[in-house]
Amino acid sequence: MMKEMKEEMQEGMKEEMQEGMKKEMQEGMKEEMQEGMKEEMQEGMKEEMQEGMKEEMIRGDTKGDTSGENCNKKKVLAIDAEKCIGCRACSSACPEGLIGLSEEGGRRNLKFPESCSLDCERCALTCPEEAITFVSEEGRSPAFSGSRTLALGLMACRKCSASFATERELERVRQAVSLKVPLRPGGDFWMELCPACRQESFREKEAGAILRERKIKGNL
Amino acid sequence: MKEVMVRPERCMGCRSCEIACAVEHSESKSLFAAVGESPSPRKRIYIEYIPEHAASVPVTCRHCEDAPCTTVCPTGALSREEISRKVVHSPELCIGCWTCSMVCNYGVIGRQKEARVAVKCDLCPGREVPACVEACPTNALVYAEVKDFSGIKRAEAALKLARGMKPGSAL
Amino acid sequence: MPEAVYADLSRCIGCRACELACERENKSSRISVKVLSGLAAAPVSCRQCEIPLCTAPCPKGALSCENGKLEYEAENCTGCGLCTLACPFGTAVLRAGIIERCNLCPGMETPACVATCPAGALIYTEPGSLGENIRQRRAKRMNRALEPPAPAGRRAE
Amino acid sequence: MKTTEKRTLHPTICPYCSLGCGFFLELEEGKAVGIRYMPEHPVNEGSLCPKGNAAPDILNHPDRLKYPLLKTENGWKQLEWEEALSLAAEKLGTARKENGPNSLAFLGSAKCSNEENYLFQKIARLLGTSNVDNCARLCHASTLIGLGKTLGAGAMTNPLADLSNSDCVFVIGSNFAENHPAVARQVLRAKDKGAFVIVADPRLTPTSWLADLTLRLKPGTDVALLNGMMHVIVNEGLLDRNFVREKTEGFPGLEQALQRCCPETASRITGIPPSEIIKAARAYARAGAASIVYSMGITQHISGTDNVTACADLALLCGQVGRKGAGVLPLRGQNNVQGACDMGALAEFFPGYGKVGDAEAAGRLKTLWKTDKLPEKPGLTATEIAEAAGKGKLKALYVMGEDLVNSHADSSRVREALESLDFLVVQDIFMTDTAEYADLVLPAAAWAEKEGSFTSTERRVQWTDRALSPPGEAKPDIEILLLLAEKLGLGLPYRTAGDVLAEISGAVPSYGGMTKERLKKGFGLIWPCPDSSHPGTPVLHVGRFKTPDGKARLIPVEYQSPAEIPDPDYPFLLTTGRVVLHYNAGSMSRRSKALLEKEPGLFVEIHPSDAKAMEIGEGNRLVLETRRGKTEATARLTGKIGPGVLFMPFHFPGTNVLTGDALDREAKIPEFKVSACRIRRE
Repeated sequence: MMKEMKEEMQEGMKEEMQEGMKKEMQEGMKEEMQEGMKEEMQEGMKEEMQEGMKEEMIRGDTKGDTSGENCNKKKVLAIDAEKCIGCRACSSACPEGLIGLSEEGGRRNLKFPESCSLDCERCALTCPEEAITFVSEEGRSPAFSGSRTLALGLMACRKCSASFATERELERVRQAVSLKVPLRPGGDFWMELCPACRQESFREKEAGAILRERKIKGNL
Repeated sequence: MKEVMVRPERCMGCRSCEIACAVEHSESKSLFAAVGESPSPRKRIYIEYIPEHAASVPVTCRHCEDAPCTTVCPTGALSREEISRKVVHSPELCIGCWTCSMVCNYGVIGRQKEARVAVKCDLCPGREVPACVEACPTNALVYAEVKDFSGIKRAEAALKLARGMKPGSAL
Repeated sequence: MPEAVYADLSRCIGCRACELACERENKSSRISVKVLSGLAAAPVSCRQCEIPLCTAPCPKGALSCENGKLEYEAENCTGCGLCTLACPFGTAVLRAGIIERCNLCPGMETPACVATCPAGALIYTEPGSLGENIRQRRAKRMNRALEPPAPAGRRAE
Repeated sequence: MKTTEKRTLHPTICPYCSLGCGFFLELEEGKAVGIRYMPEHPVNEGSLCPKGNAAPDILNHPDRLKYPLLKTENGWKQLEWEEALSLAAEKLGTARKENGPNSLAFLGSAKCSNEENYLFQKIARLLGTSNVDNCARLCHASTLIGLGKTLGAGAMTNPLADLSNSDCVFVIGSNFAENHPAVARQVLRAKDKGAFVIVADPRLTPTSWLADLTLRLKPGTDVALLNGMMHVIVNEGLLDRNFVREKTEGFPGLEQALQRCCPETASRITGIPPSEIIKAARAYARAGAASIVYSMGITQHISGTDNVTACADLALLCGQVGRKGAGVLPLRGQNNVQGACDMGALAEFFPGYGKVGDAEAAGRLKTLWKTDKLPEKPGLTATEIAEAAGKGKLKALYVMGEDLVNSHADSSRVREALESLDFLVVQDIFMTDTAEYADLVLPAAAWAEKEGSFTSTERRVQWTDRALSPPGEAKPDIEILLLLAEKLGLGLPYRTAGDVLAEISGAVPSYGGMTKERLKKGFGLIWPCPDSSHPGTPVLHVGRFKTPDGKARLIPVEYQSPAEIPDPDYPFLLTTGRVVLHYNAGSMSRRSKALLEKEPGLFVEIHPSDAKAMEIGEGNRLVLETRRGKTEATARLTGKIGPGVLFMPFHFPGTNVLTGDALDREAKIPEFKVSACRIRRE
């Protein structure tokens, strides 16, 4: 399951990456994007495809801000795809909303910028899994190479079929909860339900208890 | 399964069952030592006094079939034992959400303050007859299968009829 | 003494006054009531669990539990929403990066939903006393069943 | 939202239903910002239903009327008060001069205070017409008449809190769990003490959830059920013979009439099994103290007065009146519908229920009002006013706080009637559908923006102070009326609501001991309170009834079928009622975002078996049609109602396009509860 997912993820990323690259090429090179770098990236990409992804490094223009001092402070985001559970904390933490979120086709997509010129590092600080690190541009290893998007598999609610959390999030929650209370079969039925359906399932069970006591006749 | 059956007309409200229950569920199982124990022993049977009728009624877990408390328990702390058909509570699974207490139609799920978990009747595992039944001086509590209990009630009713008494009155 | 908003389910008339009251006090409602197939209604809100599972996955300790009292520090909250997934009742909601759940209306003697409940179905109490009313009712019903059927004519006053 | 130093609390009474629940309005810089509860209030004990919780929404609403408006060819034109009132006075004056005083009509408001309604009817009667009425005509006119002729007073006999002392609560035609939710807490309290609750209603409602016995009768067959129960009680000797002998008259007639009403007959008409009718009769009659709670399910029928009479008969037969926990409790509609009636905003009654036409009653009023002429004949009732307007008999109509387009039956005809008027003034807080027809719209103050007294359904008269100012140039109704009276040259000598109340205590005997100071203390006074040392009378009819000889009347009534019964053309029986989240014509509740979000539009309840036969699914748009009009609604499939029956709430425009205008012959209340109807998918 996990393996399949990863493969799919890689597929998705490759596409994304290539598309992104193409676009950039068409647009013409950005000032700071040197020939060498481009080559490096393409090579890195190739390498990655062969090896399987370990770390992604994403690089791109940050809102086209290329001039002045910001440029010098530009840092590169390194995302640990193994660690990321897709919880969205980074996305809500980023003051500029640079980390994109979308859900489709049973996947939650997190779109990271390649680099960031803000000096807050809130995304890294907030990440519960410590999946985000910053490296300076100079220190960037050639192995780092960019994809923009992580796609994580979503769980569908057993009742309403709406996607409500990533598989990794739920796995993480299950682990944490088990430390408080051992979850036995039947004692985790709510894990497969979205929060709204959890409320509904308790409502139904509770109402069921009083219905037996209720003396209403009628074919409801 | 055998259950604690109640004959409320016989209850005189002495609360011996409550004390026996608490003692049975104490560490020491002795009345004098139990008083000082921590966590303090909790009773699982309740004598309800009805002032309007100056009557007392013992209320205890009915170990319902398809018990609401087991359906709502989110962690499976409350469950029905397949063989004995008892509704049992595992404190290590209890998160203290008290949903069981809300849905219990008898109000017999209590709270162990120190451990912050639910407590309910377990029919005294290891005893042949639950402590409350043994302690009841008027036999208002009977430990019996439902069908046997009906037999007891029938015999009683026949006796009352023979003596010209009202069906609901105490013998 | 840990306390929470519980319901005497047999009393709920499904009027949703609690939702309105909560909405007014807290901008959005943290309690929800629905009528099920026209025969019963039940309110669902945070149960203030003694061992709150919502705190379990919290990465920065924004949600914590001390002596049965659940605390939430918004400044430590990463907005990751894992708590909403760990709550069996689905009553913790992530809205605009903040966790919204019943906080028992701090500053009010009785939470708004309890104060407003016209049927007296919502109760703000210590959980150990939850069964008291139900037991009394049950005992009365059993006692009444013992009474021999009244003879024809007015019952003595 | 916490109460901070900037915020002040202001005690007030809920403006929605008739229970008179108290709460505190939270104010900041002259704006209503929230609510605090009032646990010490004897009626609601702090609780509030959803509407009460949403009450402040009315005060700050952007739709509030802020200026007098005149209808012109180019739309509404803003007027100065001076101009507006002169115009109103002139038009009313002209119509009176040219066509006589009876070409004028006045519709008072059960939402306005006692003082305002008193003034309103006084202005009408000083102008020489008794064409003054209020919306009680549409909800509990049958209670006034029915309880008036049996018990001697058309009001609730016991206070609400007394319900908790009943051993048996018989609820018929009332869904109090939705319409008067705070009553549920008293009934539940009675249940906790072991009371037996019977609910008779065609629908299964949240009120039925509280029942130990539910009787699902066919709409409009209440008399048959009540007669059936009384038959059992008389036959089995369960009646209170001493009570009947000593305190009532007319038993032989009733006994004879009941002979024909055996439970089997009742069962055929009502659809309830005979065994259940017998069970209900026994439970009610044997109870130590039993109460009857009823509401519009009883009153809004062509047999409304008969229904009420039958309820009273049942209570009298079993001696279940005039004691703690034993009474007849009509739950009324609007927050001051009891008061508006007490004040004589009724076509056939002067203030204090002196009959129009009764020389003695008129004489007393003439002395008090220092006038030598008062109308001698009863005027047109609310329903007749609309009819007369349609026929061109009325020239000018003054409407104070009433949306008759949505609240009256057969609203298409009401619309036509309003159009045919020469002059229509509407005084309201919002631009209602009725106000759209007006020539002149006067902006009024809402409940917390003015002072005055309100009488709740349990006869509790409570005073509210002004908490904040009305928006724009809107004025309290009382100020508007006083200014108008001045323009009309009536010269009424009051400055404040307190002055008016002082006159009321002279005009209405049961308000004799009420002053502003006394009403403000504690939680008001319960009438009758005849003098300044009287503590009020929570329980009516203790010892003697309010009839001349002190005895109640047992009056036999016979079942009559509704005016319109389903036939092959119109095969469904449509009944109407209320839902918990909205209120009456909806001009207030539909403007609360929180309420509207939860119940956004008009729906119709249909039984799943009917829906299946007609291939109707949940949420389908349906067209409903009666002999009077058609409307659209969303289908809701539910077994809450029986097959062949449809239910619609009347809070949205549309419902009353369908309802019939057949009237109860005595109370003139329309039969809102039964119409023959057909449906199709859109």
